[in-house]
Amino acid sequence: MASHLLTAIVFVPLAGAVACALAPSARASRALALAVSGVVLALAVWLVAAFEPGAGMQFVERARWIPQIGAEYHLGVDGISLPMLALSALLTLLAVVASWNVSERPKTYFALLMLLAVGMNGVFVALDFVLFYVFWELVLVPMYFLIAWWGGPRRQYASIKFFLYTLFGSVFMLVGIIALYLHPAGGTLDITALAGRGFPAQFQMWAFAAFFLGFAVKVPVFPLHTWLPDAHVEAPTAASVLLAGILLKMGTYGFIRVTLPILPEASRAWAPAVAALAAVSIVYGAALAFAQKDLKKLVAYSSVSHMGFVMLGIAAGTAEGISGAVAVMFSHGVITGMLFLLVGMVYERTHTRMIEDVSGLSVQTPVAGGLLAFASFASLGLPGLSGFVGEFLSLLGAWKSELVPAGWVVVSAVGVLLAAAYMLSVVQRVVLGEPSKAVAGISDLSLREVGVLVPLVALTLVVGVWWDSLLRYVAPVAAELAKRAVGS
Amino acid sequence: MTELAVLLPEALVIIGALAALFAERLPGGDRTAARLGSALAFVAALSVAAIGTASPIAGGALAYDAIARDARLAVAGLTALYLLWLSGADLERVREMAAFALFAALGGMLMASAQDLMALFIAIELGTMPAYVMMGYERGDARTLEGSLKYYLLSMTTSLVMLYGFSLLFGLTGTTRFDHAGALAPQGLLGAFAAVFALAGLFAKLSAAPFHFWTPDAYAGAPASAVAFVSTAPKIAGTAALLRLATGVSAGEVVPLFFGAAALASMLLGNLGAYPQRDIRRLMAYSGIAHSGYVLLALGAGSANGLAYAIIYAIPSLAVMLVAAEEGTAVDDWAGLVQRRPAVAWALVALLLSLVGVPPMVGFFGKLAVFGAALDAGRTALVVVAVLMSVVSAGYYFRLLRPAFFAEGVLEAAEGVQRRAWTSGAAIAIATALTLLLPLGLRALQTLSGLRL
Amino acid sequence: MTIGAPAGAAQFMALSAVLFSLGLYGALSRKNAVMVLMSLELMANAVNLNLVSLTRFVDPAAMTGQFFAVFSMVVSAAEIGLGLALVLAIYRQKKTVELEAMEELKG
Amino acid sequence: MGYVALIPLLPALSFAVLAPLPRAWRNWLVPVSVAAVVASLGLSVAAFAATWPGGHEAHAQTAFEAVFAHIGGAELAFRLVVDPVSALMALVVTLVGTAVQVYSVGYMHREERIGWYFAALSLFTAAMLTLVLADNFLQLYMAWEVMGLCSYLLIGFWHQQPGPRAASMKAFLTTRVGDVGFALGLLVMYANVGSFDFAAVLHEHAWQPAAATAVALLLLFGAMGKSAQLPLHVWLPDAMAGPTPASALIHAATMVAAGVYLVGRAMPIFEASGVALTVTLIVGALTALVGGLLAAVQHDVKKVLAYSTISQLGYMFVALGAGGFVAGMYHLVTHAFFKSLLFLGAGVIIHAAHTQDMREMGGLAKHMPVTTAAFGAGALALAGVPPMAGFFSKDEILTVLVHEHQYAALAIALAAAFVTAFYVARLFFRVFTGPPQTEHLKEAHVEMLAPMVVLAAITAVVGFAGPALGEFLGHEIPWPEPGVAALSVGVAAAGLAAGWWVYGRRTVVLNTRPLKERFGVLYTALSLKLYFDLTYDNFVVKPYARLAAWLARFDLGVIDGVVNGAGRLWQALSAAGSWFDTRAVDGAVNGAAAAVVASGERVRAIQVGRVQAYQALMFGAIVLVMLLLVVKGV
Repeated sequence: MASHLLTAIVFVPLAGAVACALAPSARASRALALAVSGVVLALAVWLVAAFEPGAGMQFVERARWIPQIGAEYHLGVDGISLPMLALSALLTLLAVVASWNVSERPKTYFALLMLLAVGMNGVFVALDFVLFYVFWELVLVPMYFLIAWWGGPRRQYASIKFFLYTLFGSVFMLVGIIALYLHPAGGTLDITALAGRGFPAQFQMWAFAAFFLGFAVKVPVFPLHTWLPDAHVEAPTAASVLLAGILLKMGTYGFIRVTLPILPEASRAWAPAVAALAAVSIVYGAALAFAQKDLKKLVAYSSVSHMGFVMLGIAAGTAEGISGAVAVMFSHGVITGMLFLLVGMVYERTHTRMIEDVSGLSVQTPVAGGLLAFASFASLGLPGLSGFVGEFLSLLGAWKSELVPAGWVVVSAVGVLLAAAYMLSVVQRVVLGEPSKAVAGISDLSLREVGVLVPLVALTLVVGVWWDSLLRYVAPVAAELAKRAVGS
Repeated sequence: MTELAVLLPEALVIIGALAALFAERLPGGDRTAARLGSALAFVAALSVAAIGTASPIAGGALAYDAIARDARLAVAGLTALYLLWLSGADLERVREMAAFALFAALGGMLMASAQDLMALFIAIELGTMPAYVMMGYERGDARTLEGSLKYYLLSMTTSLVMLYGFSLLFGLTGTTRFDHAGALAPQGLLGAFAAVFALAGLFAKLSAAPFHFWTPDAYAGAPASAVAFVSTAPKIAGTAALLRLATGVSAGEVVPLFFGAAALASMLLGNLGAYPQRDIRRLMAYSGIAHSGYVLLALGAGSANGLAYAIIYAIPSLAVMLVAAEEGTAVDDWAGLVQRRPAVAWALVALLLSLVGVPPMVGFFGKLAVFGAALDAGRTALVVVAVLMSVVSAGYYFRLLRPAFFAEGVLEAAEGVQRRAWTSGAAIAIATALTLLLPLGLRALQTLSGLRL
Repeated sequence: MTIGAPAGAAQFMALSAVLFSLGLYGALSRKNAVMVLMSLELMANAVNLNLVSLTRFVDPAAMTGQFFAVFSMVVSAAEIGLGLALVLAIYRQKKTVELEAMEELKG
Repeated sequence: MGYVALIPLLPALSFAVLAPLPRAWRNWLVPVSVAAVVASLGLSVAAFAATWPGGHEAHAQTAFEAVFAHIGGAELAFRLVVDPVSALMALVVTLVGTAVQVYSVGYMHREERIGWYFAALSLFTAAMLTLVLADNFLQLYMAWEVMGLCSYLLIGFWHQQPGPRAASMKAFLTTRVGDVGFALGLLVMYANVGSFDFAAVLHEHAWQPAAATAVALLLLFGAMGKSAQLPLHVWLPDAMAGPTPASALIHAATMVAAGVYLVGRAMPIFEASGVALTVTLIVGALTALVGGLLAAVQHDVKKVLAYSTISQLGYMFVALGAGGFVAGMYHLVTHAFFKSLLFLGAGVIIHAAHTQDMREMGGLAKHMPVTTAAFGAGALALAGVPPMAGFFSKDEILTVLVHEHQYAALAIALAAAFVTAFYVARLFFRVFTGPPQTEHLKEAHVEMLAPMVVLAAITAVVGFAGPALGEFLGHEIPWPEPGVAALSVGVAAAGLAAGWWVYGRRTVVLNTRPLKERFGVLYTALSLKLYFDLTYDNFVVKPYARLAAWLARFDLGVIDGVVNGAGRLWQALSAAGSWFDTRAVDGAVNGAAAAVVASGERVRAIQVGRVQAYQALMFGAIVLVMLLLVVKGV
């Protein structure tokens, strides 16, 4: 079993999707989804327990697939994919629980969630480019339907925009993949084997541009980010959680898994530009978050800002920077997940997401208010909570790196201040104060809802205090990447 | 006689066609005729697979290599699928439709193996003439007749241009055989002209721009049930023929230049033209133009991957048109499809995604093959256009999904739901299964070998 | 070229080209569908001329061109028949065979 | 020394216990918080006693160590280390913390959310103790930020009112401006040294002047935010919107002094830079004077104290800037005691008078003798009158300035001292003397008085411990030199006298306007009678008031305005950005989509529906290809 653990983690949800779709009743479908995501999380925990930090690619599975083009069924995890896989398993389970009361087409809904899980888990373990791409695109369809069917008023626009944007990026990634494969120095679709092949610099530059388009749309990096706020605002809560928590990370994961090791020279050459975009994303996202009137849109723009820190760490290419990037990926998934869940829970009660309509949560609903404040402070990077870990390390790595101009690091550091500005304005206007009309009379969180949030709160605290709980997996790989690929 | 054993599939198809045409008193009538044809076409497809590759026959006029094998398999298989659907369709004169489809299939299968100008010409005409009839199937409808006449006139014109090209090729090279690369490569400017004429005719068969004008009008006039067949199986055969002929006439700069220009024009005109369409037939016509552009992209790079792409794209295309034949040809006719026929609606998702080229659907592997071939030939700019246009295509394909899934305020018109024959569901299901499962069996497609290791 | 001298391949090809172009012109300019069909027939005959005449110059023994021309003629006849049937059907519907009356499908 | 780990841990546990509980339980468990801080105090005393004998010669002892991260070859650890400075700071923090918590039991007992208040105080105490016991800059920074959170929570304790809500946000954001500098300082430090540990950064690394200047200035910037130094001081007066005891602990005694502590700890870097020291001196001197001037025109009791705190912190920076680390620390310690005392006294006063405006107060002395005495002790200490602690530490700072020949700074410091004495007198006389304006004045409860008395006693005696403390910290603190002492006392006395002349001399506050309206002629006579007052008013008070008011306006209009204006500008920019995002960035994409649709319509236009047009187009295309072939020449 252990040797097929990854296959199980990826494909158990597929069976779950079929089962959910064919379940005799909505309740059965829901229970199945819960059971399946529970099993996947258990498997993921098993994986984490059995994982040996610093021992490279593990649980590798290989089989022939399409020999004509050399595509293989090739899975494996290392210290960078492991946390993301675990996070994906956790957030999927929480998404199922958070969607407990879905009344419209529940069977389809849970089937789509499970299908989404297949793609998300698959992306983080695929080591063959074709397989990677398959999982990458597989994510689009269920997410499209989740937004387009269970979303807000402008869901049609938002969902198709999401689909087309990401498709736009990914087709360029496909071109990049084919180019690597066709190049004399390449000739394989094995992602790990392509590392350090020494592609000519000129070729790397072009290939990097293709991959950059693919990944940057997903991240999203300014100015390719405009699909994100629309998608988030319209998406149902669970979809927002998974979108922000996992889907965005696929982009940055791609940079770490693909461009850094395979196109090191281009990564170096493009680093100043990437860092500049990262810094602009940070400040720009923060600025726009500050200007938002819709709570969900604010969180969405804050994601643009936070993902900028990931890009900054990746551009730095230092051990600290890459570790920081992965740490932000993880903690942003946890914290933003929390924020979206809370916004959703508040929305269910008040039927508004407008900041001006909601205030005094801490008076009316102390648990919800307190948790929202907690998540806000985690998001603005308060030390002791996980948000700080990655952002600090990213900045540290970027400053240390010779590739990133110091000015961009300073700009990014200012982003930390701006994050405080928009998050505190949320706390000030929504959590604090006298309860507004919409808030008056609403009930506090139920036990189920608290149960959804508690694991995330716990992770935020544990990672924030004991950084190594996350970094012991990440740091060895990051150091290796920094040394071998970027040479700094 | 043993040599002629490779023609067993064609023989089966002829039997089916004749049976449908003449056996008016078959028990079960038209339906039985279509089912018999379907079964025979299916057996034909199986026998193509069983026979595999063989040496050329008829003095070298007909080749039975991998190209022929894959194309014939696909044509026969698609015809079987189409006839299966037809056998349960709520249409009149199904028997005649079945017969014409089988004749067209026969022409297509011969086209796929023809490597002689004469054989090719006859095969093309054998494939095209039944198509005229099918497209003019609704004899009482002025629009159908108009579309059909346009199809006929434009097709004739291009056929004659092609034939004129053939005659020049023959005159310049002294042979009609194109059984190896450059076998029919004429010299000089006149030779280049001849090649252009000859290829233009085949471009028109594929409805590649700028010879695509007949397509939207003819499709929009014809019944969707006819378009379903005419827009798919013959194109596979046309691709195979074009592949052979292009190899045969590979005269200097002509092929890459002409193919590149046509591919570019097709991708742009097809994808952009499809965007504003509200009639599914017309939309699929433009989408077909676009896909022909991708096919030409690969063929122009000298890769057989174009054939694989043509096959891969024909499957979902056929199924989508079958849905249109059942549910209506206006985009809005599909409103509320997910309530009426959820399985069909979800099948459409897979089919349309395959057309977009999203994995894990087979369409993705088709795009992979085409882009790979073109990149390998250094046609990066064309690939970038292709890639951009495939994103555009997602836009209009999703427009088809939108009413099917998200139509607001559609009543659950339970009483209006027709009982469909099991065959209609089965045909769509098989097509969907193929788009989903074909990736697992891709290694069977030998033509998909342009991506070399 | 002197009058009375046996014609060469080029002359035949030129004649064929002229015929083809005339047919093409007709097909492009005639308003009447029947006239267009006749023009197409002219184009077909240009092809046949080519085939038959060029055989003499490239491979007189094999008579490939003649065969080809026979096939071509048969097929053309069938096609024109089909075309006339279509035009007839249209005439029954619209009481006209002017091509201008057939511009309903577009876009 | 393992028990040292308990010093921050106990308050932290108290927070961990209180915070997640429902409100009723939390309120019921308030004693847990008090008990925790008392226990921490006991342990701090023990730690202090254990460190005392060896003094500065004793090695720093690591009481607790936990490595929490390995990055790029460096280990990041959480360590609690006891050396004389940290032992002293821990003692001060727990002492003031205990006093404030005991006081708060009385002060806050009517509050519905008293449990939350104590939880926040506990977290703050834990963070501050973690900060002073840290042996590396990263841990210090992290604790520093957590303190900022607590400060935010406590300022905004009455968050239903808009004032505290706005003030809390302003405080957090303004200090975070400084924190960005601090964080950048850490980045530069790590890039140069590869570690955050005090030992490595301060002692083992040979600093290049340029790098040292960069790090030192960035750290100083952080310290300026936290310690409310010009121009980042604007948040502190607003922070007075929080509960008074919290102000006493956080915004007077401990947190705001963390900046001083940081600069003190990082002294070797500042010394390696040189420039940074000068900057520190300038910042401190300006703040000391401006803070004092502003304090003198405030009417709100707490704001007077807030500006006073700003000014006194400026003093400490002056000491540090002159290289007098121990003098700075000494003033930090004494200031912690007497300023928290003053705040606690202010709390009692506010409770009694039901107002914070000193114009509406008066005559409290008669009814509240204990408070008056304790407050008086604090006031004298602040004014720098011997034998109160403030005199000794201020004198030490002046001595350092004399020794370092910083005469300009000395002059400013003396001017500030004069102003300080003046506003102290103004405050005291306005509040405690004159006619009572409030009825039912009565003395506070014992749990409020006791901490004040204890703090007053410490204020009275701790000054005499100076030399011993100097010995302990490793730098001599001499007894006051007669010359400097005389100067300092003289200035203080002058200030007090001036204050008394203006505010204390009169026993009746005259409201002249009704008189002026009714008896116009008589008014002139009265005004003639008040000729001296008018003279002083016109030639001393008013110009001074105008100057101070102008400064206040400057502060509000320019510096605060810059901050607020930056906020507004930011808001405007954000809105513009939002527009830009929808129109331009998104618009480009939507534009592309529109272009697709438009081109689609173009393509449709080609499809005219006429067969012969199609044929013409096709042949046109063929002819084009033929022409191309001709041109290219096959």
